[in-house]
Amino acid sequence: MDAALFLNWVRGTGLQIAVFVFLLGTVWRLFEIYSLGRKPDLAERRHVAGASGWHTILRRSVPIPGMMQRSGMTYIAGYTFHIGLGVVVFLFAPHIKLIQGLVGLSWPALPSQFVDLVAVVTLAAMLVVLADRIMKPVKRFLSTFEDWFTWAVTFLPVLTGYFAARHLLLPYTLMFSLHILSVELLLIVLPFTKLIHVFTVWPSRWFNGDASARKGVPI
Amino acid sequence: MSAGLSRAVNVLKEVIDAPIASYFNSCVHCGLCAEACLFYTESGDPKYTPIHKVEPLRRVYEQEYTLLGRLMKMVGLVKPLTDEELGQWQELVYDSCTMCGRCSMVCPVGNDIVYMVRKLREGMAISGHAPDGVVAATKRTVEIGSPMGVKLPAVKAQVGHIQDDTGLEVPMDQEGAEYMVLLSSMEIINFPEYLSAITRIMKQAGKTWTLCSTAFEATNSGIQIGVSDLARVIVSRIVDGAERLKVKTVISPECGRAYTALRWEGPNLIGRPYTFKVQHILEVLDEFRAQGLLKTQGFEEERLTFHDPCQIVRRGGVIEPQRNLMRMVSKNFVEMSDPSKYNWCCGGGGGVSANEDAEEIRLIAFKRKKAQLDEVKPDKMVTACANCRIVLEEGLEHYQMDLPVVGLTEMIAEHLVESEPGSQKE
Amino acid sequence: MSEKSGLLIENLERHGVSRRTFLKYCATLASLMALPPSAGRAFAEALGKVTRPSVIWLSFQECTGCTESITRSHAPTLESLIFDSISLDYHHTLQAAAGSAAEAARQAAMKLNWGKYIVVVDGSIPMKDGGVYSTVAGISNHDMLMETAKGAAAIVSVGTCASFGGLPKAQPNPTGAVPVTDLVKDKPVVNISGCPPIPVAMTGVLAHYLAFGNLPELDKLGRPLAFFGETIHDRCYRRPFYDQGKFAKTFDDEGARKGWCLFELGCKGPVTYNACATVKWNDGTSFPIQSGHGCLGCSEPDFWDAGSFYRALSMPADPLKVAATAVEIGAAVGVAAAVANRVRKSAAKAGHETATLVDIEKERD
Amino acid sequence: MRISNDEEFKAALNELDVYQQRRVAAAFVESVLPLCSDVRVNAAVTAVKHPGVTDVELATAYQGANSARIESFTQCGKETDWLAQAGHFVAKAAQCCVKPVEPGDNLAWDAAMAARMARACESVAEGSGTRNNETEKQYRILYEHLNR
Repeated sequence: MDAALFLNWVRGTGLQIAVFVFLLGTVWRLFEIYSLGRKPDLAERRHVAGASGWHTILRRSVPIPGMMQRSGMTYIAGYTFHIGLGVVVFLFAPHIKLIQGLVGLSWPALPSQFVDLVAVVTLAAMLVVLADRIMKPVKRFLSTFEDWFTWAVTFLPVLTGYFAARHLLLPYTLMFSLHILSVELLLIVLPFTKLIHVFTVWPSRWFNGDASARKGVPI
Repeated sequence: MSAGLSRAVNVLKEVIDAPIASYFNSCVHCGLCAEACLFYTESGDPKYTPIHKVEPLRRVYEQEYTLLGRLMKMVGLVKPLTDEELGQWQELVYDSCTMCGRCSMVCPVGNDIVYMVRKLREGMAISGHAPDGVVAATKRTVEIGSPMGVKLPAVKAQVGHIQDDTGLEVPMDQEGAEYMVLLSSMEIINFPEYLSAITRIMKQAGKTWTLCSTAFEATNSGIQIGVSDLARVIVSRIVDGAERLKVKTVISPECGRAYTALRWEGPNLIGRPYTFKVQHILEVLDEFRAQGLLKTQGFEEERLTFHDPCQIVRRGGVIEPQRNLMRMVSKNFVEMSDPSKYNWCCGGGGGVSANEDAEEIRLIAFKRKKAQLDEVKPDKMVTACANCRIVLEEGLEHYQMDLPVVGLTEMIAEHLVESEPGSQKE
Repeated sequence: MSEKSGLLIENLERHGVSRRTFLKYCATLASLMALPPSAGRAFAEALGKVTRPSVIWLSFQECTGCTESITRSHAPTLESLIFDSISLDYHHTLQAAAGSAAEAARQAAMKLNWGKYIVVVDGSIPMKDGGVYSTVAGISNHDMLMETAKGAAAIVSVGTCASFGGLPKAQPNPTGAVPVTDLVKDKPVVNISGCPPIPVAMTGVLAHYLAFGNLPELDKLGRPLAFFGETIHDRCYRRPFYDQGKFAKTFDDEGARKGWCLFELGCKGPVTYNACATVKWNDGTSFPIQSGHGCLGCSEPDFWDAGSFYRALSMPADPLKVAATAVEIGAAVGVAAAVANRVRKSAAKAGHETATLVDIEKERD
Repeated sequence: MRISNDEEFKAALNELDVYQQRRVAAAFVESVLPLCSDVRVNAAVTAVKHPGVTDVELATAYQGANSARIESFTQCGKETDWLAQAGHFVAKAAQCCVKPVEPGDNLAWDAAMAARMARACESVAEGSGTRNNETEKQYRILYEHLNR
């Protein structure tokens, strides 16, 4: 199985399998989660400006006073790698080309060198987050196999993507294939692990925000 | 599976809903909820991490409401919940959780963890895993009508005493009154000043009000222990009493849990909206102030700070009234760090103060409040929850801090403008 | 048969090629093949002395493109002269003889130089239905190859067809075409892929074999590393545009006119190993990318099936093709799970026994 | 000057200086002292009655009385023992006697109220209706104190 053939498979059937499992799993799990319904709240609602589920979806990204001092690392490293992932995936020329090929949408890209820098920062931030999860007693106490596994599954695509883009370490064809393969692994496991928080975080924040907003408390 | 456990799992299956499912799927084990929970921050023990406290609920959700979960249970990949585990979790779900809601406010993925603790308690209590203190209190509330066994004669005695003091009449069972005042046992027993304050304020505001002989108790131990069926029985008394007396508004007293139980959980317990309004006493006083019906004189000179009871402020939504009222009678009102909705709990709410096993961890948790007070150095602390007051005083006593704690309503009453002399025996 | 069997160096002088030119050629060839300068002199001595080896050129399922390329000579280049120096004993297109005479020539050449001649294979070998799809003088390509290969010193597969199966092997591969390496296992085989391959790659390998008596260093796919060691992308003169993210969007837009990278127009440079970017074609004139068209990846196996030549490398085949079915099945499973949840939840509600004081203090008594 | 209602009672108490107020308050506490068995409360009352009581002694007495008061709160959710609760109010009354004075405070009046509450708790405990004569008793105590 030489490199070009491997790339063809990975880019062809491999990706089709991954997208298939990803879409199937996500739709299935979202149905399964949100089909459990939510009883309407009969208590008389309070109307306070700035208090609603929608506000919380945005506001919850901002740490409340005092939390930065308590665990700034979680916030800083956490947001760095989340934003980094966003930039690398959605503002990198080849990725935009990929998306355009799939759904026809396109938008201007950032220069490749800048995205490379962001990729490096993202990798660093993820390593910091990993170290934090190992060192902090609470995080280690909470961590299950899934936490380490999903970390690796998210880290690999960025790593292989960076090496492929810079044509480093392995021949391009092989590294590029490994990059797509790691993205496929990410797509396949996403709906069945905590990575599904990509989708469920927004309704969760909305439910939380709405429950408090009904009482007139904007959190 | 023992009878208790099957009842527990069945109840949990009833209460698990889409939000809970969404929360369990969103949790990324980041540990931030622990940083917001005073039981962890002051003890440093990771087991007090809020999301860990609802682990049994997560297990039931995963093994009952997800295809993969059920499959894994069938093939033995995951262990079903055991009665013994529920027993182990009693310490986490009751002793070290006041349901203050700070974790829900901080969770970056938006998990409402306190909502889940409230639901998990339904399963814990029904299978006999609730602390003795809380069980006894609930038993007394259901059988006698008050968690501390206060019966009507005792209330009448207090009323008699207050009528002598204030020279004002404390109406009882007055049909058609505008306000129906409820009391919490703590106030009847430990802080009679509350009722006398209400009496004088109502007089000055010129509002008709009444107590209700069949529903004088405001607190709802059913919510604390987590048994909605019992909570329904308890809250129905208030609803029936209010509807019998055809009052417009029921006033929840200076007690955190009474307010959340009556104002926010009540309608859902009885399955229909109320035909009357429910307001916390602070909301009523603030309205009087706004309508100019509450005339006070003089100002407290000392440096005052306000402890925001969780169930009233963050979980209840009464945020501004207390500040307006404080500014009415104090020139030197200083906010603690992390005030109002960000407040830190006194450590005694949600049934923790009624639970002897929680004594030790509660005093450890109080260090958070001590740190806040050391920072702001007040001369006097004001709050609006009878339970908070006692928990705070015990905490201050334990840490040799000499700081008087006063109820806000009581303090307002002390500054009431004496109405025209002679018309009211003082 | 091979009356011109004199020494190579004598031949060259007869054709007006001075010794100095010949030495210069050997030096460039050595540097091209990344050999040390000393190899240049070794080339010169060896090539000078070598008697012209016998070469049997077997043409199977091929389009004669390789032959065109290899014999193309705009000017009297040395490549063609070198060919004069090898005894091309059997080549359908080039030889005068035909029919049974041609076959007889081949048999004679084999007998005369048994064990020393080189077999050059052009085109893939059909295996389906007993190889009936391509025969020479009634003999199937497969049989001819196996028979000829027995006495060969080495086999050189010329072009992607012989090396990897090429066009005949492309989907659906009606003739069951296979490359040489699938059949000949016991002889050293050199694959000079490309559709067609670069002329100098051909002569380079021959010269190396003539001079040193062995084959040059090969990569995993049996291709000489000297010519197939790096990708077109690595040596492409437009690489800086790729690095700056400057891509031509269409073949005649402003970017294309400015010679920007053709990545987005399907260039397969990054995944193709060949020497086009350095050696170039038509005596160093140009190569596909320089002429404004993306590289097709013709020196890689199954490049015909690797998706459209005009779809960017980063473009997957068509993953969304499965999207619809995936969502449908997902929804079906989801709804099934939803119904199951609803049923279980209402069952739990139905089975609800109103809690009493006794329940909550059960553990106590 | 007969005292017949709380208004006059409070006004009269207000006129007294702090030292006088403490002594009258102590008298009020003494009338309900049997309801409380906490030694710190008795110590506070004796300390206040002692003529040459110093501020330091007052402060320590305050500490003791205050702790007695806090420890005797009826714990949330516990069965109410009205007699013990009466003891709590006696402790509260004693605390009022010895607490550091703040502007606008009326120590004696607070002590009187707390003492009355103690008596009310006792009547609840014995179920003997709400009427008790503690108020008149306090008027007499003040009257005797004023006219000694």
